[in-house]
Amino acid sequence: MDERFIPRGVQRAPFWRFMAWIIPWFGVLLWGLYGASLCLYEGLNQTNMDNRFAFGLWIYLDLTVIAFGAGAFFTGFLLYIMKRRELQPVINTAVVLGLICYSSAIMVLMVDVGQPLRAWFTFWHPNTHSMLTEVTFCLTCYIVVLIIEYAPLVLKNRQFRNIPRFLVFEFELHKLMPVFAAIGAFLSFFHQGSLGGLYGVLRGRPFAFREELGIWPTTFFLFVLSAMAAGPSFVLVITRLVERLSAKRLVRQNVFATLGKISGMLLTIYLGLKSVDTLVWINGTSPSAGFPAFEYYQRASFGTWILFAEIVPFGLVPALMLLNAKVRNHTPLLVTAALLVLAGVTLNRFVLTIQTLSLPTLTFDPFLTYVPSWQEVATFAAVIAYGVLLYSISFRYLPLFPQEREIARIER
Amino acid sequence: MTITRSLVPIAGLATGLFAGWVVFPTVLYTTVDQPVQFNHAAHTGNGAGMSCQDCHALGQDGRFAGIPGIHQCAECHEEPIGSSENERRFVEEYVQQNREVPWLVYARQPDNAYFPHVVHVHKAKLACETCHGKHGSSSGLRPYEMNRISGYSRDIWGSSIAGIKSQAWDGMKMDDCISCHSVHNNDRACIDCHK
Amino acid sequence: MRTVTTARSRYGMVIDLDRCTGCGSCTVACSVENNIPPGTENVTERTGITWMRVYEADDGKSFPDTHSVFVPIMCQQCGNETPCMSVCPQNAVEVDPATGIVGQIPERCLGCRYCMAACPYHARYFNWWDPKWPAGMEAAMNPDVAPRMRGVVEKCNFCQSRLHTARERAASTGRTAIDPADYVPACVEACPQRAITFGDLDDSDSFVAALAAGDRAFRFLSRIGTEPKVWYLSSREWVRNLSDRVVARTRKENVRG
Amino acid sequence: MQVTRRGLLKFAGASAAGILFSPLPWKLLDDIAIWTQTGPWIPKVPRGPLTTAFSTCALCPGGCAVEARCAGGIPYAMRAAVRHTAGRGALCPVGMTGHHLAYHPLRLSGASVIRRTSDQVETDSLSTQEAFDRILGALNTRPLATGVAVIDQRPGRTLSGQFRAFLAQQSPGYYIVPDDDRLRMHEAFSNACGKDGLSLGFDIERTATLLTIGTPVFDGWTRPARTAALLDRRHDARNPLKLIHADPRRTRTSVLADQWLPIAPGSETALVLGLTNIVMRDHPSLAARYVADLHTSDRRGMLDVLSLFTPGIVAKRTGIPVDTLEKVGSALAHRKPSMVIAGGDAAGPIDRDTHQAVAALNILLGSYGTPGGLLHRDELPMPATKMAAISTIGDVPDGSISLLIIDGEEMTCSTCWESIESKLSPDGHLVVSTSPFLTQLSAHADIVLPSPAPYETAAEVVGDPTDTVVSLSISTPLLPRKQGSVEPIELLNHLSGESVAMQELLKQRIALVHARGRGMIAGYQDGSGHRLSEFASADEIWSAFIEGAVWTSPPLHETPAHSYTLLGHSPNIVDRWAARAEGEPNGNGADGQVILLPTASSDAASCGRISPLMTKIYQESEVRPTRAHLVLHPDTGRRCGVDDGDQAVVQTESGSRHVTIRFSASLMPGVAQLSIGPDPNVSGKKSEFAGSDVFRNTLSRSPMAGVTAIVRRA
Repeated sequence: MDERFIPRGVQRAPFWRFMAWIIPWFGVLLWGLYGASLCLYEGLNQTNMDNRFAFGLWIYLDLTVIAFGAGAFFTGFLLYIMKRRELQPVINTAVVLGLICYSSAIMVLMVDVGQPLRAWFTFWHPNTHSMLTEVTFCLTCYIVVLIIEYAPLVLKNRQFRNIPRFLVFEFELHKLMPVFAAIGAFLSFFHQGSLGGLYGVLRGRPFAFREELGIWPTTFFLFVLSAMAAGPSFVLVITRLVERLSAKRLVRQNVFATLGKISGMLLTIYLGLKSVDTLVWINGTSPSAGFPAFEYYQRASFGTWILFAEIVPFGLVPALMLLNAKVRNHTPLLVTAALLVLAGVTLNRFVLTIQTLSLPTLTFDPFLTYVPSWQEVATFAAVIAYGVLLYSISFRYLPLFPQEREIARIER
Repeated sequence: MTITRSLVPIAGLATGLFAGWVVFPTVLYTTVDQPVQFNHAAHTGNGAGMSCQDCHALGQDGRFAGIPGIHQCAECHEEPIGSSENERRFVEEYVQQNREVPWLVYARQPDNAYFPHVVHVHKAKLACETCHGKHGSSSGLRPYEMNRISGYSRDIWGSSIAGIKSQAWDGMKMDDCISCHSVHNNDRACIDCHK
Repeated sequence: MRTVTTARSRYGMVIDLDRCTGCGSCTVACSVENNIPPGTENVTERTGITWMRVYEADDGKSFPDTHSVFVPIMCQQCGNETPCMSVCPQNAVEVDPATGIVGQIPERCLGCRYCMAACPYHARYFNWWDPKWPAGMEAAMNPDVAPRMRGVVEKCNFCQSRLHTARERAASTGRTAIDPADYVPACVEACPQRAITFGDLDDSDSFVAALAAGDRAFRFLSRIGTEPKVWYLSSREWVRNLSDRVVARTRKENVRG
Repeated sequence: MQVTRRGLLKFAGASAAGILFSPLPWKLLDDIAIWTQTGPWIPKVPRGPLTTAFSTCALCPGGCAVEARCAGGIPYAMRAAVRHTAGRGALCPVGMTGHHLAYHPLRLSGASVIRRTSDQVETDSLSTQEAFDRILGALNTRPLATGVAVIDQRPGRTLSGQFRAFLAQQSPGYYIVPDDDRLRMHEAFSNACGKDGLSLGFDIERTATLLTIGTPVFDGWTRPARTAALLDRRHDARNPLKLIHADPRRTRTSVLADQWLPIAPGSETALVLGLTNIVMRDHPSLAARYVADLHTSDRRGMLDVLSLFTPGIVAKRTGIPVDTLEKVGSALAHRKPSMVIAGGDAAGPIDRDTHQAVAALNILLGSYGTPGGLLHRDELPMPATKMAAISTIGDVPDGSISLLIIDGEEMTCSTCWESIESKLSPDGHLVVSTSPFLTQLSAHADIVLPSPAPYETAAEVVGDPTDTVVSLSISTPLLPRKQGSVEPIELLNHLSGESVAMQELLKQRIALVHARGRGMIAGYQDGSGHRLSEFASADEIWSAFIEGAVWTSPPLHETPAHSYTLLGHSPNIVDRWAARAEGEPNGNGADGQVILLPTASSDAASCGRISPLMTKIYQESEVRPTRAHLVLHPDTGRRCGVDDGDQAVVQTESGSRHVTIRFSASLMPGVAQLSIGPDPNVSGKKSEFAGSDVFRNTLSRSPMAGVTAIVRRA
């Protein structure tokens, strides 16, 4: 039915199966859009956020998806700038994932702010001291870069390729790709860092506050590193997931191994720095602000296990696994390790966004908990549905995996 | 043929420019007539010889009284002065019924803007005309132009849709306040002018 | 050419916790003065707007040995590294150089709530709902203060409208400086126990400066280094120890503010 | 020329570019941003000349002087008139928002008939004349041997006198006042002194040792100015005040007192008698002076019963250690002047026997008639003659009322509908309420005649009944009176066929005050005092009153009686007192059982309607508890199987209520505190009048005794 749009030489599921896959996700998207529109129309009273939990599920989601989306800039950086040609087979999928992650983060942010119609004030009256200004500027620029990076991919669609002008345009864009990759890497580097800085600068929240290195708090660098470690893992996990779902080999094993190796190396560096940072914070930063660090971990569900989990099972273990060549060549173990990396980053973002806000500051403050409302969850679900839909459509109609045809030919 | 082809984008451009520069301003503003006509010139200068402060006074505590209440008009206009229809209607509908006239104030800033007349008149020694132009010598009240979206009077934005200021008093946006304050005041803060 | 330089002051407040009875007059007077609308039906202490809020704090002991104190908390008007100001992406928060007042500009605010996460005193409040008064009650709104819209953050600004009024009064009498008696925030005026003192901390003759320099004075979370301009007084040591967490305290469970 | 797709695209692209080079998108962006600031859904502030006006707050009898700031003649903020003698620059949060009540969403817009379904109260409007005629019809055609009654929520006003004069002409006519602690205290003292019609005030400003038995002195019990004076007295260099508060409940007064005696629920009589015992034992001179020398007629009986209240027994009963009791007793005996005050809580009065014991202890301590103790108040003259006797609802025979008028909003929760219901005639009755709003009592009426809201009419303020100084002032109207409101005097005129104006009656009373010549008139702005003789006529005083002046009269120096009956004349009081030596079972939380204690702020917010803005302290912060929160000790809560923040049901023999659990380790184990005050959260909703009364029929007991309740998770 839609064969004429499907890239040549690849097998795709019959149209009805594709629809059966798409429609439920589309339903989730609609439900989520309803929830989000309630928040826009009725106001943020539709959420369970409050004056103490000013940030909730959405900010947590933003920080996490943007960390995952780091695969896009980092793969581009490695491929175009560091000339790691072996990553060529996943660059397209990385770009799509990046676009999904970043665009959904921006969409959620638009629901999250109280006055979206005034959001452009940040560009008009920017406060250059604010990490959020940095994030906003970089995000906006980077989403443009991602669209530019995504455009040639769209133009590679079978039907578009019939238009000669598009072909020329795509070719020209391709020549420029290293430039965009460089810009993207630069922007991403900054906003990944600024997202970390977002909490690291909170002097009033000693749980999150960190000493400055240069003009940035240490979390700036830790976020960049952890995002760079998570990005390849995310690309790996998603590619593997798509392989399983479509029952096809899409890239060669060595690509997975490379992604795993990069992830593992960066995670190791990250862990080292994170440990140093944690020790400095426990023994210096926090007590000097009047907060004995052990107090943070005396609260109900937030014991020291959370710090331990972040560093050992979700840090050290996958790092060691990924540094081992045997593990990297054993797909199930490799995927497990990548999932652990992602879990670690997820946990890290959770700790920084949610735990920071639930911990009391004033001595007579209570410890607070927060459960998102269905509208928040729906918006969250909409983002996932949007991602699945965009990826599914891209996968079906665009040549995401250059190696796919080759592998299919060999296997046949 | 090529000429007609290249005409298409030019026509498009022209349409766009026309829509933006001519249609848009007319659609954006709606005009409302004042409830009654008022002749400033007849009251001031060579007319009745009154000054601005006679009607638009500053109170004891420095608060600007704004537009005078109907009781103040009634001091002279208990009975119609002259025979104009407007005057008769004014006296019958407002003065004699002791009803305030719902004037549409050209210079009215929104609730969140704070403008202390006394500070500008007493401390900065500004004349009324600096901000209000020749309103005091006008012989009638022009229709009030209201922005359909923001609800502001057009006088706040200024007569030019492009926001180009032709006179000091043409347009009183925040930027206009700032341009003067940045010259005369070292310590500026939003809360100086916002309430 | 700059012709006018406003006389600089550093407004501050001193609250005597030994006199506060937790009656809530300050909270209500503040809401009346600043056109804070009544809470909606399902509002809670976590979603409401109370620029001035009275907490009950205790010494952590259990019945019958508990000692409690009422602590009114509003924007502490941080003077150094003002946490909320530095994080606002679009300059909707500023520290007035002439008065030291930390101002929040609702018209500029986009409602990202980053400042609320940044404020350790929880003194910032978000408009979760549209501002709404019961029918007819708009007539009882303060004409000197503009109501805020849904989706923005607001907080105490030491009753800036009263500062405006005081400046007008000064200008009308030809004075350059305002009369301290003309500028008194609503909570200070409303406190039946006269527990709150307000004035210029830089004016060494002011009562507030003398109180802030006294032995009974302390500030909350002073070690964070934000230099708040709101001081608290108590002659009870355990109350003064509430200032910082590092003063070791055994916390009993579920202490509510 | 042919229209092609490409041509159209080009045209559209070019016009888009053209628009970009015009102000349209940019100004639109700007205007939309401004629209978010000035949209029509954001209320506009009022405009108009700014003025100030002086008046008196009439929300409670405290009579604080207020200065209203007005815009265009309409008040927008209230503050205390600083230099005024009444108020002295202090206002409570309720008074600060008194001008909001006129806009209360539950305000009645005209005479209404009330329809009650199982869980709902609805109103149908009818004309004032119709309402008058129906009430007059009920008066004229009432069944034989049934009477007319007026429940006066705020006795002592000129209007109260008119009610009493009207009732005196009916047979029978019952004039009913709330059966509160003031009344019971006066009864107890009258019993002990053998004198009737006593009116006493508490001279707390000069007391050195003040023992309060559940009296919420820091919780709206009196004018804020007097509370401030109490705090000042703490720092008095010469004879500082020591405030000891006995109450099983943790309230603001418990927190702020110098010493909190957390007595077991229901043990207040034991505490008072135990302290009496200690005072008599350790200070025989006191005992001799007041009990022997002054020919106390019942010395023997008193001593016998006191022997049952040894410190050991009392310590066991109250849960207060023996040495603490001894110290309190010693402080009362030595740190003079000392005084014991009981009750005064909005949650209901303390029982009569306890008041008798408190009166005895006060007499023993020499507090009665001494500065710093209980002083005789001057009395306000009443212009009416031949008035019906003052009674309480308990004095009225069952089934004897066929027309009942409930005047005003309830100030305390001491009169509950259950106690009234049985007094209504089974052969038909009509209940009329005159309140601007539907409140707990008026919601039970058949017809409501909404009286004007505060500041809409010249209302009389008779002054704080706990004060030794008597005062009279007028709450000057600041707002236009709402169409459809009816002054109670208009109803009275219609029923009695007279036509007296309230203003004239007020002036008559002022003339009587003027004629007596006692007291001072304090000016409205500076509080400057003027002797009554400086005023030529009542009219002149009236004009001063309208500008916010107040008449005050100091306490009378009457010599105390020579002989007392410490046991009063109440039969079998000795037996009843003796029974109090034994403890009642305490709720220990097992099986979810607790002793439920009612709490309420005693100010005008206790039972009536409050400004919608009061959500700030009832709902948006934790300054005052609402009816929605049940507070208990964590141990108690856990034994009941509930945790902090849980939704739970609290059930007593008279009803149940859904609550949110709040833990507080500062509460006495085994008890649970529940507010009976307003809950803006349910204000005006079905649930407000429906089955909410877990304290029904139990408020006649002391609020400190509490009721047994079961708490379980919802």
